[in-house]
Amino acid sequence: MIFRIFEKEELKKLFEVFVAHNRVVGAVEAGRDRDDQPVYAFSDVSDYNEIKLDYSITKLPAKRFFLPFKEELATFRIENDNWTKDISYNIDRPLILFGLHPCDINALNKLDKVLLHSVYPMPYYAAKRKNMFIVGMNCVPQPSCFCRSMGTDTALHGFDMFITDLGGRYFVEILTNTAFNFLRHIRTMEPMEEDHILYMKVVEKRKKEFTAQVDTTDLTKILDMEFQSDVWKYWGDRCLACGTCASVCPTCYCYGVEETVDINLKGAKKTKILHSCNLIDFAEVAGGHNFRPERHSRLKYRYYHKHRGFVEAFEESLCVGCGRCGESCLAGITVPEVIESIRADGKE
Amino acid sequence: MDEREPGARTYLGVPLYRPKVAFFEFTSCEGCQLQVLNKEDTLLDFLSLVEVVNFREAMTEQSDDYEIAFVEGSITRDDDVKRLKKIRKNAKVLVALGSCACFGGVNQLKNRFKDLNFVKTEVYGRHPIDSGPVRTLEEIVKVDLKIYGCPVKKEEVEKIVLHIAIGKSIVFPKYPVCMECKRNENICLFELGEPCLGPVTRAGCDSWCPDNRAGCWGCRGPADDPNLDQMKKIMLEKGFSEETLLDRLECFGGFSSLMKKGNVNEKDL
Amino acid sequence: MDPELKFVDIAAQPYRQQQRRDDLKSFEYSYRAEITSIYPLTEMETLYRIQIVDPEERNRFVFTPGQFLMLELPGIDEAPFSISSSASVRGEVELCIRRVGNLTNFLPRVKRGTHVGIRGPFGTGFPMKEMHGQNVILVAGGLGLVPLRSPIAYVMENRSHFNKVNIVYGTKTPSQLLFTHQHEMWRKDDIDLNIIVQKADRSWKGPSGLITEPLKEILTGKDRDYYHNTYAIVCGPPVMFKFVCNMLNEFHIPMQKMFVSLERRMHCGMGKCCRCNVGSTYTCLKGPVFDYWTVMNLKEAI
Amino acid sequence: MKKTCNVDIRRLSRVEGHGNIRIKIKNGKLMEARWEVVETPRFFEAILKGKKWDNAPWITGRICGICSIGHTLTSIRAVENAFGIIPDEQTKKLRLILKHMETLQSHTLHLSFLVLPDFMKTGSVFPLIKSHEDVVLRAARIKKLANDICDCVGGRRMHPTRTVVGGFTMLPEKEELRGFGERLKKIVEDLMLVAELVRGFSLPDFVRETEFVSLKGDGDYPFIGGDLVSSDGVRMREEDYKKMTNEYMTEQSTSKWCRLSRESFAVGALARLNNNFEFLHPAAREVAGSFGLTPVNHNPFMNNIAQLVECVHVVKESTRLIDELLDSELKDSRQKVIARSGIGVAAVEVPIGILYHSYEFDDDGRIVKSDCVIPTGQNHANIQLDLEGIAKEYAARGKTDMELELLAAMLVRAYDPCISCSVH
Ligand SMILES: Cc1cc2nc3c(=O)[nH]c(=O)nc-3n(C[C@H](O)[C@H](O)[C@H](O)COP(=O)(O)OP(=O)(O)OC[C@H]3O[C@@H](n4cnc5c(N)ncnc54)[C@H](O)[C@@H]3O)c2cc1C
Ligand code: SF4
Ligand code: SF4
Ligand code: SF4
Repeated sequence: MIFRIFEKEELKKLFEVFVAHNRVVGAVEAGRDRDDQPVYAFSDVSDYNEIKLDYSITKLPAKRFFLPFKEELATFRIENDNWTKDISYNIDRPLILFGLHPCDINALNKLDKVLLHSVYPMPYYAAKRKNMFIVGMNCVPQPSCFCRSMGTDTALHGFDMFITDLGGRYFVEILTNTAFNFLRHIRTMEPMEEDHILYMKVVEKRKKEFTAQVDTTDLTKILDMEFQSDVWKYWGDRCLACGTCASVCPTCYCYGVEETVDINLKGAKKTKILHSCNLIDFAEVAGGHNFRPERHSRLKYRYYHKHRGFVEAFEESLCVGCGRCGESCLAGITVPEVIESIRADGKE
Repeated sequence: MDEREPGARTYLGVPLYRPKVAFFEFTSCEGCQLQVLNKEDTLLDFLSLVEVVNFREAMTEQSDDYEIAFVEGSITRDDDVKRLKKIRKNAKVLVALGSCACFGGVNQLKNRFKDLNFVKTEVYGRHPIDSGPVRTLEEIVKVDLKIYGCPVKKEEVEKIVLHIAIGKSIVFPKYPVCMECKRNENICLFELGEPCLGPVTRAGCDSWCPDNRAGCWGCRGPADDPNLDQMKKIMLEKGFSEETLLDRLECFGGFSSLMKKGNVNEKDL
Repeated sequence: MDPELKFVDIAAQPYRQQQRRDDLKSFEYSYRAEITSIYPLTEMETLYRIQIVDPEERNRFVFTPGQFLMLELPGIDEAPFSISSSASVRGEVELCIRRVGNLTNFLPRVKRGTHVGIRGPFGTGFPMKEMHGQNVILVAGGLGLVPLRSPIAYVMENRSHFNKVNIVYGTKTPSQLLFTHQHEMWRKDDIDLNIIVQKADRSWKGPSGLITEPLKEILTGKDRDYYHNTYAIVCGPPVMFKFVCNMLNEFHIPMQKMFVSLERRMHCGMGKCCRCNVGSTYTCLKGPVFDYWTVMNLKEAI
Repeated sequence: MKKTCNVDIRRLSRVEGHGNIRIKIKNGKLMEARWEVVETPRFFEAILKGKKWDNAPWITGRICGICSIGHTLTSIRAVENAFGIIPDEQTKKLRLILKHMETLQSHTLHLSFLVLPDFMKTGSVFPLIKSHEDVVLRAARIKKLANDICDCVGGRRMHPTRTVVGGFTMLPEKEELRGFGERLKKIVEDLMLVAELVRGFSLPDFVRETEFVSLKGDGDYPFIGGDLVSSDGVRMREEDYKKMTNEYMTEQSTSKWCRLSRESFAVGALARLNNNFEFLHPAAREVAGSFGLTPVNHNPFMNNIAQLVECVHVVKESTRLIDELLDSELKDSRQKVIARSGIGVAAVEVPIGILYHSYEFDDDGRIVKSDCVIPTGQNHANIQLDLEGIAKEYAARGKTDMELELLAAMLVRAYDPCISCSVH
């Protein structure tokens, strides 16, 4: 891996190089909450001052840039009772994601496994992914982050460059040739021995700041053993079945498809709409049979898919421990608590 | 539904059904009817799908020969009952248009008083006035289809009419507004310190109110299997009173089957 | 040193028709196909013959019995259906579809000659080759006969490769029986066909009762050799295949030799939409055909 | 000459709400002329009882689907007046734009979709879609612009969502405003074409002297709050609205009626114009001039023209307001609401005329007493007297049933009555 060091003010220059020729997305302040704390969101940015480099965490992941909540899979032209199908992958220019935290980079890596590297790659995702340049950036752990337990607190790949704030200057890991070329537009230096030491210190310090934890030892088996556990019912009683957890999750990708006819009857659309396994009709089939009619069975399924099924298929869990779902859940259902309760029930 | 007029428009070779439709209103603000005229971009396409034979708010001609009756408003008087039954007899399909027709709408708020005479005297003094408790269409006749909302969303009305024309089934979202709200990338109102009924209200409005940073008042009624107990806990936890929750739950009448009726004595006010 | 990123246009890449699975563009690629015949079977079910329009594509379309495809009518809906015809006929399939919802109610209204889109074939099939030299019992309940029609066709076409072949077929009422016009043909091919209905009406001359009754008759009194060398294919509603498989199990037919086809909600057929997951297994990828051992190990399968 | 006439219109069409017209003429003598309101009451004043203040705008907006923005803004103003909240300039401007666009939307709906068929000799606008496509599309274009702006500023064209006590929950983007500014400039041309079309119609020349009540502008054409005036010289403060309306019950109507100096008075576009002509935008005044409309005009049919004039006025004014907003920095200025006991009154000019809401609150901000006086309610007595007048006049001239029926319907329609509103 190639490392470089650059001074604080160079970052602005780098940003300006990016923005002058490309579409850039970064974390901005979307509003303020009731306690006057900023609420962050990923959004198109053109002005360096708009970007919040020290953002805690965004409410929503950068999902809409790689898995839009609603996306047209195909459009049809209807003429003389016949049809022609047009397909567009809904992207026409590359995108720079500026300042993605390790959890969100890892989320993309996990999604890649299903959507890019499995038997049937999904072109709508691939088209966006192949046109994505990622500038990673280190974060300050939040009380709700349990990424360390999920092994996603650092990103090893899946970015073009990754920037760590060393106080006065930035330390950058360079993974791609494109990134290397970009960095030629600003002044960078070879890191010295003391930079490496400083880097290690920063990493060490950050490591200690993680507070939330999840014990994932043997989790797949415990989940299987506790399939009938009443603990699920406890959580099911609280769940609103509103789908918020899946919507804010950077790794949730389930969807439904809706076909619509244009009101002038001259066209039709096939639209993919992200769904959530907590919603009541997730497993409902024609005729009204519902394979998971109760809230708790759906909530349980979500944990099964993420922490058991995905592990079985890809040897890692489909959760990066970003804590977004727990933070956004109005009923206060958080991953660490659910998993802890299942584990505790098993011990009884 | 039968197919008519050979040579009429078709979709993928299947003839379109162009129903004769009529609009009627009872006790309401007539806003839902107006919504039907309110989407100018697609109005002409929309009108080409149906044959409007009765629309008092917009046309003078009247006819009893219609197949689909869109009925707005709630029922409060005996002559309303008679008129509604006649409409039911004439129509093949009776559609309840808007929350007043589906749930009683804001009108049914008067039902929360135990003594309805109090309501009359409050407004008209001793002047006699003919008015009973507010009832939904369904309490009087069979309703084939309900279009929720106060006001109804024109896109939804269009979709329903289009589906009738083509012969596609009509389905409403079963999940709550939060799902659409998140899709629209809003900051949750609870986060902003405002109450919201989104977690228990049926989606389909595309989170109309939260999109505008206004909390949901539940105008579309409950989602399938709403978790009201948890909703109450959340409201209290976030510092809102039970009264605030009640205000919203009872506002449009959609949740009334889940709550007890006639809960207010005028003396307590 | 160009600071402008190059746009990678997947859509402009050529479509590599040979390797569908490696080709990004195959995801939403549908074959344009024509409904060449519409044949009502019962009040609820209709048989559609569907032929891929392009001769070259027709040639390329191959499937194994048990697989399904996604059928789409633009603007109406797209849904999964089992292929219900012989796998040796290329580029033409028969689908037997029951009217239950949006698409399935619209389909009977279209005319012959209407074009539809088909994607697939998807999913696992029945391992017909493995069954060579063995006995086969095919058990169908209700609409379960639809996916069985393709293995039946295989058995008939390769009758010499199989020993004893039994079909046990049951429906609720006689009027629901499917493919009645073919029953005699199957029998003529030395296939033992048992039909049973739950509720007989006046016209019904055959037996009535549960499907497990004729099955038990078939299984009783056979030797060990028979049980060990018998494959079973079971399709029908979950309750039915649970009872049937339990019975087969009692007679020591190995669980790995029993095959069932599961049905779940599906939107992609490619292991993406997650709607078909059982526990956390994709029915569309690992299934719909599973051996019974796997089903036993799936949470929430039955 | 026919001297006996019988007009019996049940549920008059192309108006909001339910009203009947009955005229009987025997041997040239008027026996009966009645304007009956049969709308079912909804008891909003009772519904509000015991409800917290934040319910009021949300619920009372539902009094009327056509002027829901007007009701919401009036309700908000009444609450703010009671709690001593004074909106800042930005809020005022945004509310005014919203108000203007509701006026444009409502007037256009009335003129082009409800009134126009009378002059085109059709029963509705639907056949005109084929025969006069350009006319219908033009009206749709104007209405769409007004509605789009309402969607953006108020959150929704009907039953607005962004408007709350204390300000707005959300502000429009400058980019959006800029776009609307452009579209408003262009729409003037469409309005002029509508004016040209209307100039080709001959309005019935019926005149009956009456009193006109409206807000009085303080340098500008008034819409939200201010003093109340009448063309007979009465002037009063907003809080004293009851002395201006003097509601009373009558047996022929489920709506209350009003009077001031005479037996009846009129509110609405013509009343506003009669009382505030000098404050109209010059372009609007010019249009008025081209119809010979100057104050004080006593032909009720001229209300249609006054509406057209107002359309031009609100478009011009909104353009100016948008320009001003674009020159300033848009900032979130929603004020915190602290409830207190007291009475708040608000008078707002909605499309149909002057609208009053008044609420009395207890210490917790719960409504103890509320009162809404609807413009159409104020017009009912005037409509009745006009109807009598017109019947008498035409009885003498010997019109046919059909002619009189049409004329009577057109008269009522000219008031653009919002009947269900009046029986809220
Ligand atoms: C592998 C497989 C094979 C099948 N084979 C057949 C067959 O041969 N014949 C037959 O009649 N039916 C078959 N079905 C069931 C068939 O898919 C449904 O009847 C059909 O989806 C109903 O679609 P609809 O639009 O009419 O119903 P709606 O209820 O309107 O369905 C809307 C959407 O929901 C989904 N959906 C609803 N029900 C099901 C379901 N049971 N399975 C999967 N998706 C569903 C579909 O994506 C559909 O587009 C099969 C299902 C699966 C999974
Ligand atoms: S499940 Fe929750 S914690 Fe895990 S990745 Fe998704 S949102 Fe983050
Ligand atoms: S604002 Fe309302 S609808 Fe949106 S997420 Fe929050 S509670 Fe749900
Ligand atoms: S957000 Fe709630 S109140 Fe608003 S339109 Fe939707 S359902 Fe109705």
